[in-house]
Amino acid sequence: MSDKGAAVGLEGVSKRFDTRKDGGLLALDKVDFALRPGEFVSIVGPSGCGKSTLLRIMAGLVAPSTGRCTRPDGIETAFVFQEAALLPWRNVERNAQLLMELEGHSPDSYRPRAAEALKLVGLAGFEKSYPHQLSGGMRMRLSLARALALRPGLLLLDEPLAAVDELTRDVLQEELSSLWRQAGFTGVLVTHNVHEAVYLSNRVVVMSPRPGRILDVIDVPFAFPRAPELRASADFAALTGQVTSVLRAQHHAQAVA
Amino acid sequence: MSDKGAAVGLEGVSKRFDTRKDGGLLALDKVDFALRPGEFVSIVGPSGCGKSTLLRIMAGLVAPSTGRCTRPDGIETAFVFQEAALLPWRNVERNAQLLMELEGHSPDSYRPRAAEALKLVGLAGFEKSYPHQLSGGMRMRLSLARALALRPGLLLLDEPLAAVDELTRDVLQEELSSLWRQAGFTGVLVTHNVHEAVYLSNRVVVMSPRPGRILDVIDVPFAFPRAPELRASADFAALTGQVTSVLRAQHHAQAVA
Amino acid sequence: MTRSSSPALALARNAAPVVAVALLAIGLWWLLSATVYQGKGYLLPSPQEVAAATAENAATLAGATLSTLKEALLGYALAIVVGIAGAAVLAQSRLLERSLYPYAVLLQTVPVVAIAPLIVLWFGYNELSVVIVSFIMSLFPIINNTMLGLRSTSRNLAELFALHRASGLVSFWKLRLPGALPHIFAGLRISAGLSVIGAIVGEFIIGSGNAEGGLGVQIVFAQGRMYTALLFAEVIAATLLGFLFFLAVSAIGRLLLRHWHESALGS
Amino acid sequence: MTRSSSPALALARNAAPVVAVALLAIGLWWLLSATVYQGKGYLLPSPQEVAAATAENAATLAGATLSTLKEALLGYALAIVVGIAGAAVLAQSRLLERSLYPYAVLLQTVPVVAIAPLIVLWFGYNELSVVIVSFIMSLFPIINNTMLGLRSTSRNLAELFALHRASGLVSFWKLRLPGALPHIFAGLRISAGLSVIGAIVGEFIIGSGNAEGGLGVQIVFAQGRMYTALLFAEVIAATLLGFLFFLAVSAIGRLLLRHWHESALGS
Amino acid sequence: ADAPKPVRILSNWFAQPDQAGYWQAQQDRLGKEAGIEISVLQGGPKIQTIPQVASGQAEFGIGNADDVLLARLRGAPVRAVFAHLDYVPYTLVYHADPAVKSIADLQGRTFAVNIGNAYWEWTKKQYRLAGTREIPVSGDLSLFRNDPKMVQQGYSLFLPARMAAAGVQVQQITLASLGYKPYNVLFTTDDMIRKNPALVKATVAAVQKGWAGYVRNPQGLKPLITGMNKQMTPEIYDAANKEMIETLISHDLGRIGCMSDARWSELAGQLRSVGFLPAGFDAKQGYDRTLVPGCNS
Ligand SMILES: Nc1ncnc2c1ncn2[C@@H]1O[C@H](COP(=O)(O)OP(=O)(O)OP(=O)(O)O)[C@@H](O)[C@H]1O
Ligand SMILES: Nc1ncnc2c1ncn2[C@@H]1O[C@H](COP(=O)(O)OP(=O)(O)OP(=O)(O)O)[C@@H](O)[C@H]1O
Ligand SMILES: Cc1ncc(C[n+]2csc(CCO)c2C)c(N)n1
Ligand SMILES: [Mg+2]
Ligand SMILES: [Mg+2]
Repeated sequence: MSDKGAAVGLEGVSKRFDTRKDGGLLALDKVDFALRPGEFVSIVGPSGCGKSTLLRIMAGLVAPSTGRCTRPDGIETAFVFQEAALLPWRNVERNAQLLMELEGHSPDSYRPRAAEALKLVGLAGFEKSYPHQLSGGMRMRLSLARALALRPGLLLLDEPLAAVDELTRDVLQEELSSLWRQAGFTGVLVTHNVHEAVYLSNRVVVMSPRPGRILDVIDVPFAFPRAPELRASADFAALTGQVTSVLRAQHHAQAVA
Repeated sequence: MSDKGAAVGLEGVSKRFDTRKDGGLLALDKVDFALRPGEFVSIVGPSGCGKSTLLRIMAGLVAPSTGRCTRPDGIETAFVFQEAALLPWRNVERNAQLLMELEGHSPDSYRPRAAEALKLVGLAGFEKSYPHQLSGGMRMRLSLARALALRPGLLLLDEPLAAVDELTRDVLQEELSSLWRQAGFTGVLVTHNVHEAVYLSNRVVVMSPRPGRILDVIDVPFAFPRAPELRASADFAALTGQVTSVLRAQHHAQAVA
Repeated sequence: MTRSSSPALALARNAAPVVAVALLAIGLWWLLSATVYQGKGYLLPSPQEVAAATAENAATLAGATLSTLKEALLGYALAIVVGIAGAAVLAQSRLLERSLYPYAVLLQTVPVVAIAPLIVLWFGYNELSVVIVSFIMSLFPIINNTMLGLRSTSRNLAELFALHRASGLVSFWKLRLPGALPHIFAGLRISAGLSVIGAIVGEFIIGSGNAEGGLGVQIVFAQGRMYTALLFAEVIAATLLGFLFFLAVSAIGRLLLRHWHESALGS
Repeated sequence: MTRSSSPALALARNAAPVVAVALLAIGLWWLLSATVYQGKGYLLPSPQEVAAATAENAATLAGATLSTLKEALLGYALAIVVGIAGAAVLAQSRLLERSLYPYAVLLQTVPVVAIAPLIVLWFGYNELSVVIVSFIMSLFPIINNTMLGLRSTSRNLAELFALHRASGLVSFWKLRLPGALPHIFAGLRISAGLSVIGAIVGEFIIGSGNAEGGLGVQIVFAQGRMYTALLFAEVIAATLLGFLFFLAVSAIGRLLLRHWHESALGS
Repeated sequence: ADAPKPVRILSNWFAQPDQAGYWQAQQDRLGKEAGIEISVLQGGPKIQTIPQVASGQAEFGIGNADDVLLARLRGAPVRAVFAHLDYVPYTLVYHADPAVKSIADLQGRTFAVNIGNAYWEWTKKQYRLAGTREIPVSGDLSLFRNDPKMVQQGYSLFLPARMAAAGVQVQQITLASLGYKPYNVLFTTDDMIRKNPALVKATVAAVQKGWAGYVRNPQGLKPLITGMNKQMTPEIYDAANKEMIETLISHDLGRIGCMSDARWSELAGQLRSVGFLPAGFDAKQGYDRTLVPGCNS
């Protein structure tokens, strides 16, 4: 774990959204968690449980209703939103350069880095296309490329691979993991794919249905780099099973309630 | 297989998009396929291979560049787009009613059906929320509920479950399958999840990377209703393995090229 | 993001900055009238003089304002109906749009004063002509913004409606029109003031027949009497009239858009 | 969706419907002037009479058009710069907007005719005052639409920029401004005609010293002599001027938006 | 008996003394016996009475003789039938200045005038004022007050009195003293004269009575006019009456409205001299002097 990665602390974080129902909607309920510098953590949990909201709070985009989020000053953060969030008036290449441009990098440095990132996610050849000319999966990959090209200290990923096929997904997982090992950023990945969560992470956070609480934090002991074959191992299956069973217990509890 | 379901025929369908590159971009290349009335077919293939485009052609939203698509007249079609495509100015409930409204159903009939569909996808309690107040997965589920509530003759689903967690996904798969068995619509599902494709379908269509061609059409022999335990069976694993290997062969071929 | 505890409080908070600037402006005006324009009330009367003139001519002023209000409101209403309906028709097809939209543009580029005799000829020597001038002045911003709005429908949603064989009319009511509302209201805001200006210009052209006449007529009277303080009172009345329309239309827009459009969701 | 083989061809295809309607309109005009208005050229001159008047006064007409073009262009350019910059400043904060935006509205609601003396007093009896009137008339649609555009930035994108600590200026240039362009161009289209009207109204008020003057002055001359055919020629010139601005601004808008915005992507 | 036939007279300005006879005819219903009911419509700053009357918006209009001739040139079939004022009381007003002895001394100043109007083009040419600066006149007088060197066009009936009331000392040179004297007229269309001469005659007779009545008792209209036109304060009204009755209206009350060929032809000559009328233009097509009772005796 490198010292480039940022440490983020969540202390008693709750988030209540104003809605017209009285009391509003409690999306997150007293979340405590400390992200260690350079680690890779995945968050899994049912749809609507507050994962995206939690990432937004970590990024400092949303203030918690109660509790607090501590982040080191001046840390470069990249966020791959659940929706691709591209600039429709920029072509693929210029979209991929955006974050570096915003962070004040020079064209000489950001041009090759953007090109490299595009190649990584399989968008070479589409540099001059506009977002509306891409498929859904291509748009998400562009969004991922844009974040990766920045080489941030903190990378927040909100289901970045949900819209791509399994094979591409496998390839991108490998790329992501190897980038992480090289660059040493702190990574937080929201995913619905428990295998992906376990394969990529130091720890997996399992959240409850709304209002989102942390049910369990599961350490993943496998050393890095991890070989693709790890996924077929019994140990791996045991761990994913553990995550799933925590998820499932709560799910049933809710279904009954 | 019921006679409610529509038959759709694709004959030598190609689609070329105008781009500023000369010749444009060939998205689909001579696709031949006949959808039998009342069957459920899944389409798998790499990101950007033309799956969404193919669905659009089946829906009659886009004309093929060459070849033709034959559809019965007057068939009610519902399309769950890859992006949720909700009306931002309507609340959840009114969004769920939209398609029935458009098809001229009466409020008395569409109100309870929309409510039922919302319950099915786990959005009960959010009737009065607006789309911007939902999570990404909730938006996709709303989009799905909207389509299911219509009880169409042809249901086209573009990665409807990509944004939801695995458990919710399992539940929704069961719901979808049982609806299909009851209502007898013709279903086409684009998915990146091979297990999902096999579990739900009569046949699985595997497509090549761009330009999209049909590599193989794999029959799934298991009888309906299928029990969730089927997924753990060796036969099931063999079939998913077959689909994956067709996908993978082509993927590698491309990676080498 | 916190909610205000009461609507009255919210109103007060919203109005405070405007009122502050207004007081500042009046202060500045007073300062100017007391220094540079000291003794030149015929150029820039002081706020006190304007207030006095308002009080002295309150009845006439009120009557004139009411009469201009009526004309401008009719012209504005007509422009709203014709503008939105016209844009709706034009947006039905590129061909229609290409052939007719340019003429909507031309309509607003014609200097109305120059074609005044024709307007009077066609609509009569009466208030209707004033309404027509107000209508012509306020039409184009509404048409133009509505057309932009109708053409900005998201592609996905348009496809959804096409799939369900929604007729042009249904698409219009359930998709294109609501989606265009933010643009339409921007157009309505622009036209609010123009409709009042149009009514005043119309009164210049038509006069007042045998009636007392609206603000346009009273403005000419005040000018002839070199009663600049009254002139200012009348100009302020006209300005506030336009502003009133603007506020009304903005409030309605916010009400309709508050649930979903970025521009009205609050920062 | 097919591409035209050449830009010239595309232009021809785009222009065809407009030209068709123009011919139709001229035909109708001729018919009217030859029937209902037969012998009433002082009300509605025939196309031939207008053509003759144009030919007879070609030099004056050209000079006047050029002079109005200059004034309107300056007023328009000023309105574009001030309007966009002003909206940008106002959109920086809700407080600023709440305090100042209403005054931008008021500015457009003031009947210019009534405050003309002050304009003349401050800017002199010269072309500058004409430019100022044109500026005042064309300002508000630009401010208003730009503000709507700047406020319609998608929430996701705004968050993305906030995350990367993009300064207000950077967000403005790289996010809010490009996102607002469709709205801004709608405003510019509205103001195109208004700027010409403004210049003409300005000339009505300020004149031209003793030079030949622009179209506003020539319109007054023609009206004074009841030379309706020439008046029509002048009104047509003014209208076409506004239309020219409109076309230019529309073309630029289409060029900038063609890659990405629904309204310009083609149907 | 039939209901009286309505006759509309479109005025060129808000109600004021120079239209007094018409208002008088309306107020006293002077056409009643002849079976007509006269109503006057107030004008305003942008009213163009000639096209409105030519197109039938009113049966009669009030205007200036020079405008009638110019309208004829452009084919508008309007014709003056009654000249209520001997000349349009145009005047040029300037801040009191003993150094100004004649119009030549105003050379080079800024003139607020009806730019392009015949009277101004003629004055410019006649008195070689080409070097002056001209600006369009509007209803606004504040810039004149503010600029001691400005010359302001107005009506001699009102403007000097108004300035005096505001404490501004002015002097004036009337257009009539310079030699430009178009009649102030009532006009109608050729058609009306041809098809309905009785109605025209009745109207002319009624308004002649109106004018006579007004001259006899100028105060009688004061409430009506000052009530309709807020510009017309009682003091201005009184001052205007005096000048009008002394200099602009025939002292022989039976001959009010009469016109002479010589005056029309002089006017046409002046308009020709500035190129407003072509050489062959016959002034006779602009008026019909046979309709006013008492003019040929
Ligand atoms: N409007 C368009 N203009 C140009 N190219 C387009 C357009 N729409 C799609 N394409 C191209 O067509 C190809 C197929 O797109 P499509 O959306 O059908 O892919 P897909 O199989 O659905 O991919 P994904 O799994 O990522 O959603 C892509 O390469 C895309 O870039
Ligand atoms: N702006 C908002 N206003 C009101 N409620 C909101 C808002 N944003 C989110 N919510 C609510 O907060 C809850 C959590 O939303 P969030 O997007 O964090 O879920 P999520 O875990 O990311 O779900 P998914 O997996 O479906 O993306 C949801 O119930 C949602 O309805
Ligand atoms: C018939 C008539 N016309 C104009 C005026 C007022 N006035 C005299 S000169 C002038 C400038 C422009 O006409 C103005 C406004 C009037 N009192 N009566
Ligand atoms: Mg989410
Ligand atoms: Mg797709």
